[in-house]
Amino acid sequence: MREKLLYGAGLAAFLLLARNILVIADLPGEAAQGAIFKIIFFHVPAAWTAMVAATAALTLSILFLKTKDFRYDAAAVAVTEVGLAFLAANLVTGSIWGRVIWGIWWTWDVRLTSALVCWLLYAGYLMLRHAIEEPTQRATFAAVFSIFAFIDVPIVIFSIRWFRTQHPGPVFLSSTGSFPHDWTMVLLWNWVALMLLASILGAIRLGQEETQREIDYVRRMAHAL
Amino acid sequence: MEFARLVFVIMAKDLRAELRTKEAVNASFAFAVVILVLLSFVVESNDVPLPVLGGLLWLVFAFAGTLVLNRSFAREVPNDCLDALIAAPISGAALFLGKALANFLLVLVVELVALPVFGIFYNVRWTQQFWQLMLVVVLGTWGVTVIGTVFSALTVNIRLREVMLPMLTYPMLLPALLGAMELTGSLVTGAPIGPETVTWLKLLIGFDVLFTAASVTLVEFILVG
Amino acid sequence: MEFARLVFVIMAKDLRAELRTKEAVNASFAFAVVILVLLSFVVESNDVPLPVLGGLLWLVFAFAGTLVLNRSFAREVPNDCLDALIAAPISGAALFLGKALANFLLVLVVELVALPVFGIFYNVRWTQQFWQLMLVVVLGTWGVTVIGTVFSALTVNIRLREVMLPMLTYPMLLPALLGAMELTGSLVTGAPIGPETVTWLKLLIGFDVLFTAASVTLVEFILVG
Amino acid sequence: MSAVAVEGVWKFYGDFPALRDVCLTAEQGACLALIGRNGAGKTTLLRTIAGFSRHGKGEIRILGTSPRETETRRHIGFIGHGISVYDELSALENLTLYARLYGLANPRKAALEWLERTGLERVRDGLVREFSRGMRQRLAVARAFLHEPSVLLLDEPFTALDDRAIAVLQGLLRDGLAQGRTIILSTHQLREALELASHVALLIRGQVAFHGPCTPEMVADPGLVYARYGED
Amino acid sequence: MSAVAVEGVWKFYGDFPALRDVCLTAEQGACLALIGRNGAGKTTLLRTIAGFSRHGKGEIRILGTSPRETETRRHIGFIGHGISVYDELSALENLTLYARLYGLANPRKAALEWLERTGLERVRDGLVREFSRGMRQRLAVARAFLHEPSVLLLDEPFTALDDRAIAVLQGLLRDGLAQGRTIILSTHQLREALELASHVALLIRGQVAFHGPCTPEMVADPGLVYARYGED
Ligand code: HEM
Ligand SMILES: Nc1ncnc2c1ncn2[C@@H]1O[C@H](COP(=O)(O)OP(=O)(O)OP(=O)(O)O)[C@@H](O)[C@H]1O
Ligand SMILES: Nc1ncnc2c1ncn2[C@@H]1O[C@H](COP(=O)(O)OP(=O)(O)OP(=O)(O)O)[C@@H](O)[C@H]1O
Ligand SMILES: [Mg+2]
Ligand SMILES: [Mg+2]
Repeated sequence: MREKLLYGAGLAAFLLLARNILVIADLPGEAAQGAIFKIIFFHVPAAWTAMVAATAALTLSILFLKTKDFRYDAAAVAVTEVGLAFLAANLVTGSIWGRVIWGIWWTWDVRLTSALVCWLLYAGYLMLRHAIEEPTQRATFAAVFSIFAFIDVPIVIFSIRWFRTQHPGPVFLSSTGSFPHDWTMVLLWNWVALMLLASILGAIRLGQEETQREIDYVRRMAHAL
Repeated sequence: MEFARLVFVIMAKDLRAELRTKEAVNASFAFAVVILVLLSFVVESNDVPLPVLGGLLWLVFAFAGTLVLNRSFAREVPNDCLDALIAAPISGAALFLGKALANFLLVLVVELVALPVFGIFYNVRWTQQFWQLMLVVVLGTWGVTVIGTVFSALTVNIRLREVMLPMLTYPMLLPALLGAMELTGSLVTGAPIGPETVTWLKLLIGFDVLFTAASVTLVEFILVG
Repeated sequence: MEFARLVFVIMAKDLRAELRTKEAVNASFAFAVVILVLLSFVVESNDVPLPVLGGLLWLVFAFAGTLVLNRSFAREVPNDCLDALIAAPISGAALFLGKALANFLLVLVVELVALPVFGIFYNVRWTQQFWQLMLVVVLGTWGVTVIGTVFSALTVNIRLREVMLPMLTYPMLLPALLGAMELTGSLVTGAPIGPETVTWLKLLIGFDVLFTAASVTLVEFILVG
Repeated sequence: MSAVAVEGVWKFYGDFPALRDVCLTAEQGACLALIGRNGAGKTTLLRTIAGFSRHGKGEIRILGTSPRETETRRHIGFIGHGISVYDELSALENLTLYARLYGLANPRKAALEWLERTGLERVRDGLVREFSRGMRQRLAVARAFLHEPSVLLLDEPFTALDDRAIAVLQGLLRDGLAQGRTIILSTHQLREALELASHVALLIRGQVAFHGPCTPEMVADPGLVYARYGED
Repeated sequence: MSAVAVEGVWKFYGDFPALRDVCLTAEQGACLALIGRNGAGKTTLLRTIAGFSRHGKGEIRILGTSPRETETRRHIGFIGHGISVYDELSALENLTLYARLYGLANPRKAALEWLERTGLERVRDGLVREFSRGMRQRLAVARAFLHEPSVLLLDEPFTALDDRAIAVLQGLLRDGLAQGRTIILSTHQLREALELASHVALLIRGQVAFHGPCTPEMVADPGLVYARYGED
């Protein structure tokens, strides 16, 4: 059942993504920036997906601490890893875009820095997990760390509203936004596709984590007997 | 009452052990001076903008401070002292607050001695907005202390403590440091906190409140799970 | 021959203990990135002169490097392992060189991975004088390593190791760092080492030779008196 | 209600089962000697009972409650392989600190009394850093007894003690038993332990191989338990 | 020429005289049991003999030379309170490392042999971090014997060992003596030590109160030395 669901979702994501890419390729280039502008259709949804993943990680971590149920822990790892990948996609696309538009790969403004720091924090989460052997301790410490790490997410989101940055200001969901409506729809659809993709990746990772736990259990019992 | 008493007992113990030889504070201060000198090579020219110097100051505070903070729980390791603390009828929150307060005082002392030295080395008239600066120093230091202490607890028993700790701590500290840097940068120019900088102050206060609350709640999980 | 063999045995031991988990190098590398981010607050503006960036790079190397170096002799403390090393029929010089070489390799790896990251984040085209830069990196790193290792030995048994070590090490390192900073600063502009900068190269080489000789001679006194 | 009850406890280090389905009880006023070869799991068991280390399955109750309850902790005294005193504080400061943590009415008085009882009054102001190994162990004993715990968990408490200190510790334990305290101690110095023990438990590779009263013949020949219930 | 000769050695910690004019000798093939109460100075003396800690006045000769000569060090085996093995390496790696440091011809073979002799072959690839206290002590014993030293300085070597390991260690020491090695060991487990000892030295507050051959009556009643030459 779960397998079938995964395959179905995978197919849907693939089709949606293919359609979106065709639509995006068809759009005319933006007036000032030309074709490179189209990177926004991946840059922004990737960031949003990562933020959603971070929020999910926070929720799952709190749930783990409340219930001590290891399934939440496994889900938190899966979600964090996927979110990290999408945040990396955001960083890379942003860098490429910046290279073309600004002429530099990187600049230290609040948006870019906070996004990088966010990535570092969640990478730290994974390293912390690797450094702890005892499963209960690993899950607990990682959950606590994840809760702390979430502080950076609102800063990433609001940095362009709070502070003057070199990074473009808000263009969606704000009164000053100047994004054509149909383009917004394309972007939203692409977000749906990426979210779907993220969910599938997350489900696969979760499956792996759970299988790993079962294997561990069986191996332990084998040792004990 | 009982809670406050226990916090005080823990704080007194840490302060006593640390001040048994005043060298700890001396050395941390000397280290601050050394970093000041090192950084002076990077920002060589005499006409560095004042706001940048504010940033410099907090970099020094962060490096010198974490030196003190790292030892906070590490001190409990050699004779398995942490066992005895965990075995004692004292809540994780009291233990944490006691240690955090002791650290706060130590770091503050180092900073207050380093401030005039900084003023002399970099020709900064830092006394112009004395009380507002003190406010920022206290808020920033408390932020650094809370994070440093809680992460010291988090990493005390894991492999690779020495590397993991700074790697996890500094990114987490960035929002607080950033706020403190911006505020200090503008305060040393003589301008009081105004509508432009008050966002940073809010950020700083928010950071302190949020993380103190989170730490006090979560430290119990870290210490005994 | 026998001497070289013993040096190798010690080096292999330290490398093995350090690399037992690959995370050690990962974490040091992540720490290097974190410092890059931290320092970006100091040199905020985009138009920092290139020579200053060279200085910045060495600051990162110094901070990340000492993290590795601190552990060098500290690793011998927990089970009184230093006793057994001192008791073994191995000269202080061999012990020192073995440890220094292991440290050198570890620090070098971290640096070489951090270099490209530095290039991207600070928009530095560091490959222009690749081989000369490598020469400077190797010379500078060896200087940092020798001093770091010998001071790690010196402070291993005193109280307050963590604070004393950086406080003593950094000032001692200043000449080497200064030389490496100046050289790197001019190399990243694309200019090869010329009559103007060759003095710094001489300083660096002199520093390395002098301190290596001094350390090898004196380390016997430090370890056993 | 048993003072200490361990029911079906498992503890894994990675894949390695350090404790396998351990069931033990100690009634109030009993002294249980926990014996077993190197690596049998004595330390693991004592740390698990004290609540320092999380176990997998199973349940542990001390005085009817979980060992992690603050109120329960007040009644537990523990000596581990580490000695849990601060090198940078003096003997007196260490004990006063712990007396305060346990909320004793007169911390300094209690501390001085226990320094005296463990023969450390001469060095009460010496820093622990300067103590010999046996002096440290004596201090650890004082620390564990300080708050008059009703359950004592002692991991090799005789280590590093000289003949006189062993006699003192045995005296303390005997007094404690007389006052109704419960003691679980692990040791390889069987002779010293079995003289005190009312019960014996033998651990073999994480399993309880024997658990029963300590008989006079065991006291007479300490090797007997191993010989009879061990595997060789 | 005595294998170990200590002549008029003084050692101060600050103002405190931990060793006062200590004179001791141990001939080749002798086993000297160093006894004394907690804080008497046994550890200090052994560390001084091994050359770890600088003494004030006096002279120490091992096999006729200073303990700090590289050649002499090759012939000394030492077990201290710490165990001197690396937590992050496995048992086998630890021993191989030391075998290499001592320049043994076949390091791995020697390491395996000693793991076997100390009953650790089962856990030879386990990291020391995961060892129980007694397993660590066994490893320390293996490390000290590995290079077949002709002088063994052992500070409480029986600590944390179970009955079987104690028997093994006693066997090793007995074999060593038969092969002409010299042994100085300190311990509070007098029974185990005196069975082996050819000589006994009693330290009281840093001074040698008694130094002489170990008589059968001492073996029969281990407390005798304290009772006869001690101060109480
Ligand atoms: C590595 C560099 C960059 C990073 C890390 C980065 C990061 C982000 C993130 C995290 C978001 C989504 C946050 C949100 O909308 O709430 C975002 C949105 C956006 N980015 Fe970037 N970005 C980078 C470079 C660029 C560049 C070079 C451009 C264009 C010149 C750009 C244009 C945009 C735009 C237009 C948005 C949507 C803003 C909105 O309406 O919210 N970004 N970026
Ligand atoms: N680092 C030090 N600083 C100051 N005094 C010390 C130091 N180390 C030991 N001492 C003192 O020297 C004396 C002898 O100590 P030592 O460790 O040699 O005793 P010991 O005979 O080994 O005792 P034990 O049987 O308890 O191990 C003790 O009184 C101790 O307090
Ligand atoms: N941190 C750890 N990681 C992995 N295995 C461990 C760890 N600690 C202990 N073990 C293993 O668990 C088993 C039990 O260890 P434990 O320390 O409880 O033994 P013990 O009975 O106290 O032995 P001893 O008498 O030597 O002190 C041993 O086989 C040991 O190797
Ligand atoms: Mg044990
Ligand atoms: Mg001793």
